[in-house]
Amino acid sequence: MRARAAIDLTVRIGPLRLANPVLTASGTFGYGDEAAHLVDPARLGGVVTKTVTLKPRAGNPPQRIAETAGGMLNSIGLENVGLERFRLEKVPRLAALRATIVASIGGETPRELERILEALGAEPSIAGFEINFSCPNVARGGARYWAMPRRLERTLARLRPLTRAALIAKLSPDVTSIGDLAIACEQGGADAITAVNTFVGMAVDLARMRSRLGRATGGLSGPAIKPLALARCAEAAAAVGIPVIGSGGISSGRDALEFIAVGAAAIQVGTASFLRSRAALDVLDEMTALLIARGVKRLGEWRGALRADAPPVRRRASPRPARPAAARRGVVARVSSAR
Amino acid sequence: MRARAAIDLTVRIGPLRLANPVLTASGTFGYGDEAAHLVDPARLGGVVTKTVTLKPRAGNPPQRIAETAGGMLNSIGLENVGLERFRLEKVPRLAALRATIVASIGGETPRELERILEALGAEPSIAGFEINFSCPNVARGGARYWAMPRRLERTLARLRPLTRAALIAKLSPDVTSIGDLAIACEQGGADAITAVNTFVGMAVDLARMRSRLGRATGGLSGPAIKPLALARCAEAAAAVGIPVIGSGGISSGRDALEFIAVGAAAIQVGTASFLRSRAALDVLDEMTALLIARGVKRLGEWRGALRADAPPVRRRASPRPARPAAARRGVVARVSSAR
Amino acid sequence: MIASPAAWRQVEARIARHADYGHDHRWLDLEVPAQFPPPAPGQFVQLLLPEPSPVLLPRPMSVAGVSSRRASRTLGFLYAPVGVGTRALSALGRGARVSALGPLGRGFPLARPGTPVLIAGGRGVAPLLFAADALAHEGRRCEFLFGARTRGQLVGLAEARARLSRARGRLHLATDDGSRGFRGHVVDLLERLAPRFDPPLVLHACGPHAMLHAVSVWAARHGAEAHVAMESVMGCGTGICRGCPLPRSARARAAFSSGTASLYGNREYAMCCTEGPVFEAGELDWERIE
Amino acid sequence: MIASPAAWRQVEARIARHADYGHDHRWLDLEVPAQFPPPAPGQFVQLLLPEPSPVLLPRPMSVAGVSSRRASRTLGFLYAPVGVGTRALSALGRGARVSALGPLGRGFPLARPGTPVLIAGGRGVAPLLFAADALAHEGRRCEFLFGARTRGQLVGLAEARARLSRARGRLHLATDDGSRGFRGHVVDLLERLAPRFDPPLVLHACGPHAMLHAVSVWAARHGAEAHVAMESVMGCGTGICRGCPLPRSARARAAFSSGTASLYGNREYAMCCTEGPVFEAGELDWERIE
Ligand SMILES: Cc1cc2nc3c(=O)[nH]c(=O)nc-3n(C[C@H](O)[C@H](O)[C@H](O)COP(=O)(O)OP(=O)(O)OC[C@H]3O[C@@H](n4cnc5c(N)ncnc54)[C@H](O)[C@@H]3O)c2cc1C
Ligand SMILES: Cc1cc2nc3c(=O)[nH]c(=O)nc-3n(C[C@H](O)[C@H](O)[C@H](O)COP(=O)(O)OP(=O)(O)OC[C@H]3O[C@@H](n4cnc5c(N)ncnc54)[C@H](O)[C@@H]3O)c2cc1C
Ligand SMILES: Cc1cc2nc3c(=O)[nH]c(=O)nc-3n(C[C@H](O)[C@H](O)[C@H](O)COP(=O)(O)O)c2cc1C
Ligand SMILES: Cc1cc2nc3c(=O)[nH]c(=O)nc-3n(C[C@H](O)[C@H](O)[C@H](O)COP(=O)(O)O)c2cc1C
Ligand code: FES
Ligand code: FES
Repeated sequence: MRARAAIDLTVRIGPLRLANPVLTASGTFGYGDEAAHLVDPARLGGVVTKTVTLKPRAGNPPQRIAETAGGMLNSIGLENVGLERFRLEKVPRLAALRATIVASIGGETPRELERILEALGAEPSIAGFEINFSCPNVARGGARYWAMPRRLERTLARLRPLTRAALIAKLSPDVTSIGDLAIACEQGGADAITAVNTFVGMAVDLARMRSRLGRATGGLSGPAIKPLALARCAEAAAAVGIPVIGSGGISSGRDALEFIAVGAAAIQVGTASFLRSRAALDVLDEMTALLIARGVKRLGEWRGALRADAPPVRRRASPRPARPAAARRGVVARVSSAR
Repeated sequence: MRARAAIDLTVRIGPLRLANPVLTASGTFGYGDEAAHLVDPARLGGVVTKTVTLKPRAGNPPQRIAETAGGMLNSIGLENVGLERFRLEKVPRLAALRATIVASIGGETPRELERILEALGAEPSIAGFEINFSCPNVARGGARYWAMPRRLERTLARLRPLTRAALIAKLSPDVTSIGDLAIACEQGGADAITAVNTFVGMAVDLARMRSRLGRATGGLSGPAIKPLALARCAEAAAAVGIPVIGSGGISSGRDALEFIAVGAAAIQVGTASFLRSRAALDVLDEMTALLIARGVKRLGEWRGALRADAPPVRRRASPRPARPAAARRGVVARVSSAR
Repeated sequence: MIASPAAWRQVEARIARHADYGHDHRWLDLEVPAQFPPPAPGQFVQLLLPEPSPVLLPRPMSVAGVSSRRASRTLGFLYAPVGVGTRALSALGRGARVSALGPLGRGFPLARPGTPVLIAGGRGVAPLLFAADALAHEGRRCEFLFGARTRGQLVGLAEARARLSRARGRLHLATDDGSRGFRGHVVDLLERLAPRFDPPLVLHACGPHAMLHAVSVWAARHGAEAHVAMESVMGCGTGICRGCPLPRSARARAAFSSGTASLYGNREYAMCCTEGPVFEAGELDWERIE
Repeated sequence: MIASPAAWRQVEARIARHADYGHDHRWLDLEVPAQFPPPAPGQFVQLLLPEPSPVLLPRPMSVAGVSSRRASRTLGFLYAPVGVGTRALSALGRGARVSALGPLGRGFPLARPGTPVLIAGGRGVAPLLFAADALAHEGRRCEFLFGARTRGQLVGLAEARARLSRARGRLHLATDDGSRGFRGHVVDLLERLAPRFDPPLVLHACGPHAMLHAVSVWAARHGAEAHVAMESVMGCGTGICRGCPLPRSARARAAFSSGTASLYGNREYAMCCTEGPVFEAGELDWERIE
């Protein structure tokens, strides 16, 4: 605790001010209270709750998990209690955590998302909404459906008036240009981007000659995807002026610093919490100690600080001023043409 | 050898007939002769040579390799001897191998590819050309440039008349819909698709605060990407009538069978050859033994045989008849809407 | 027997003993700090291998015995090295450290009134040895049916016999090939012995899926209560990831109360890690479980 | 000394000895079948850990000694467990198997006429011990300069002394802090000793990059020949993956012949694994190497 006094770790996400850049990733930390006896959610930058949908969802048939080299496939299928129960039962408990709560919400159509925000948008205990535009495990309203810049932009423009809380768009990595989608979200009014959700993957059970999951495909998370998530996070951060929250394979303070070095404003700890309940806190503590050891006084000094002599990652001042979209597109073009 | 007599492993790729479905992946087996004292290339289904470009390329600055969890990033940057030297020096040696040679070719523009095929298209020792539409490590003419269905279709249509050898389009996984790109290639006249090349990734050297590679990004290969490659291979195979050649993290006979079960007609062994020089032969032998143990008489029985009760992967007869493009699009739509 | 979900801890455990247990099985004694809550029979622990590890996720293991001293507790496990993770575990020597998360899930409801009949198949014997210990501790004796394909697969039979005699449990053996005890399936043995046991019978079973299914059918037919320890591939082990669903029976779906804590599952699926791993057999849809 | 590229083999090697070697270093003896061609000093082997392994790629290691018997050969390695792979290697015991690919690359051109001056920094001593053995075998003696920051970092000094006395090499020590031998850098020691050595001098060096750079500068200034053992992150180790480039000097670029086998690199870059790891110092662009 004393250590952290020596450094300013705060992060701004639209109207939100996070005490530090370490959040839990949606679907990997429940509704914040399940592991609260081991991880005080109030010490974290924020808790992103399991994606909630308009109606309750029972989730996909078993198996829902298959381990692969350095990663895990999941096919949970957005099992959740649904909006009503979330509001009546979970929200009061979230309030009691005294933590910064970001509610993840999902929908099969823009209208469904609107209805959720109409119900929750003014909840004082919810500091922000992360919109799950990127679930690989649902038949409708999943990552493929939302991988269209115009759809994202229009949807966010409809959601924007419904809440004063932060609006965060969580994107899928399974797209040709995450920069283009991030720009669309920014133009639609998102306060931040989360990059990235899981990658679509498959695993085969040769003995039974079928998928090792109850569905044909699942979403890959964990250390295996870290290098991929890092590249997509860097691309998104280079494309937009709003903050980007990194997600994908982060399990140590060093991992967190890598994401922040390539431009992330904050990061999320996901699968790592299944291995070590305290993973998010450990990431925070290790990250803080490393920053202090390097004499960093403000997290902003680290953000985007990756040396520019290895083109094309640009050194960048932080916090960045909002730039006109055209200028930003120029940046994207540079980054992508260099791939 | 005797074992293989008991089973028909042949695969048709356009005008080509491969003795078996195991090829080496471009860039991981040189020009076929480097390891010939340990791996007789003639025993393999084919050897795909290192991508050759119009001009020689020195490749990217060091470091070019960074290991990550279950995978490796490379930033080779298409180092190669260039068309002239390839034709004068490598082609005669390739001929001497008595193997099925697929020459990988790359270009920054359609015109460059044309010029290469004009020079090599009639070489009797080259049985096929794999067009690298998917290198993540070059500033121009890389994966991002080629991730456009119309550009692919038109380019292939220009290349098609230049050779009677098989034309194989190698695609990047870093796209929103590999099915759409595969369809474009098929319509442009490709005889097959290779799915997939490496995934764009990054790794950070925190001590020096810069990329662990000489460039900002590299391409991820190895076991870490297997589940992702498998999903993309399945999607491509469901989208087109031409054969799909699977690539990505294959290092055992079981891996090969997984790719073939989801619809691949053949597979490539890449990174695994860096670990075990004989990897491709070992994959072939293990795969063959497993098929025989299961009483399979023809490789075609296995292809696409993944059980259909885990939707949305379809059971499919093999070899599949060419279907009109419209019908095929229907399939793609089904597969992608189910994601 | 319903553990409070928040009772679990995660600790660094030390390998105090790691020995062969016959027929390719291993016995593992893990020393954990006393702050690790005492597990109940049927509960499990998520074991995470030390870095660098060849696998990512922790592996669930039933507790097969517990002994407590002042500042520490020793948890016993009986396992088969079947895959990458368990084989890597089996290579660790005395003194090595693994992370232990637990105790997890709901154990066997041993307090149910009636004669406890413990039915073990193969390595399923692990949590039932622990259950017999616990019953003995309460001054109750049990009928212990232990079945396997063949004599060699009655894993750790000598040890089981010793522990059961201390626990005053009566051991009944069955092998499919008759190489030891009753010739036939352990559920056939149950069919034969049941009339001699004091009703009502409360069955507690652990073993291969087919055996548990047979136990469940037998119990339904005879109106006996049956509690079965299930398995599922797991992620977190704590109800958070929603990764370990088991389909509920029509009866359980109908009885499902919307007030059930979400940690335990939904109308369609129970979570193996929180609502189980021990289930009342009639709560599950056996046709849809593999 | 240019190994034919096709001379390498891949074999399962057995760990015959694995011992501490002081200052956090380890000595590894690997027994390989006799079909594994005899390595030359400066050549290396790609060591692949057994499955399940926490790392993917093989790790390059210089051969530090060779002894041959009838049906087998023993290769010695001296290494530091610095990361995941080498630490996992260090945990393997006698009898364990690793895959060995080699011998790889070009070794030290020990046949060059002149006085061989071997210059080792820290664990760079490994291939030079082997070089001293080989010179002795040819009836030639060498001057052996061994430097480190401090006494403790003269890795395996006692063993080096013993082997050098057998090889009739003259050992000269340097430590930055003067805790053993000459106080100062090993290249300063070279500067001081060189006038006493029989010209022409042929330097063979292995050690940290800064030391090799200093050796290369010294050699250029004194018109001496210098051969340095370089390192690079590697993939294949055989010239196939093009993953281990070292930038050539302007001189080497100008002299580059387009007839050079492509396995060895191109005008811009040499491949460390095939054209090296031992390079004539003037062939590399030291400003662009880290
Ligand atoms: C609540 C619970 C208690 C258990 N108790 C014991 C015990 O006391 N002793 C014991 O030997 N084993 C027990 N298991 C099974 C044990 O967890 C698996 O054998 C282990 O996870 C396999 O890991 P692996 O890395 O060795 O195998 P992998 O390489 O992961 O897989 C090998 C095979 O095991 C299957 N498998 C993987 N995970 C599980 C799993 N969680 N459950 C069942 N099969 C799985 C895979 O599908 C595959 O067929 C228990 C499982 C659960 C869920
Ligand atoms: C030709 C050659 C000969 C070598 N001979 C020896 C030897 O005799 N004894 C010895 O102790 N080491 C030797 N090395 C270095 C040894 O290969 C590395 O220390 C080893 O690969 C590190 O692997 P790791 O998994 O332990 O470390 P990692 O976890 O992979 O990395 C730890 C650190 O080592 C660095 N590193 C990784 N690979 C290499 C590499 N190939 N070369 C240099 N640094 C690397 C990383 O950048 C990182 O900073 C040699 C390297 C080469 C190229
Ligand atoms: C079991 C599981 C469930 C998940 N559920 C959700 C979810 O409900 N909503 C969401 O936006 N992301 C979900 N994710 C994605 C994670 O939030 C995270 O973005 C992803 O796993 C990558 O990060 P990681 O590698 O650190 O886990 C889930 C991931 C896992 C593994
Ligand atoms: C070092 C290296 C070099 C490669 N060079 C090429 C190349 O020149 N052309 C190409 O099409 N693919 C190239 N690839 C991609 C491989 O052919 C293969 O598609 C990819 O690595 C995925 O398969 P794997 O996981 O089996 O390696 C290269 C891959 C590696 C690792
Ligand atoms: S294993 Fe995570 S919910 Fe059961
Ligand atoms: S390591 Fe592959 S070319 Fe040198």
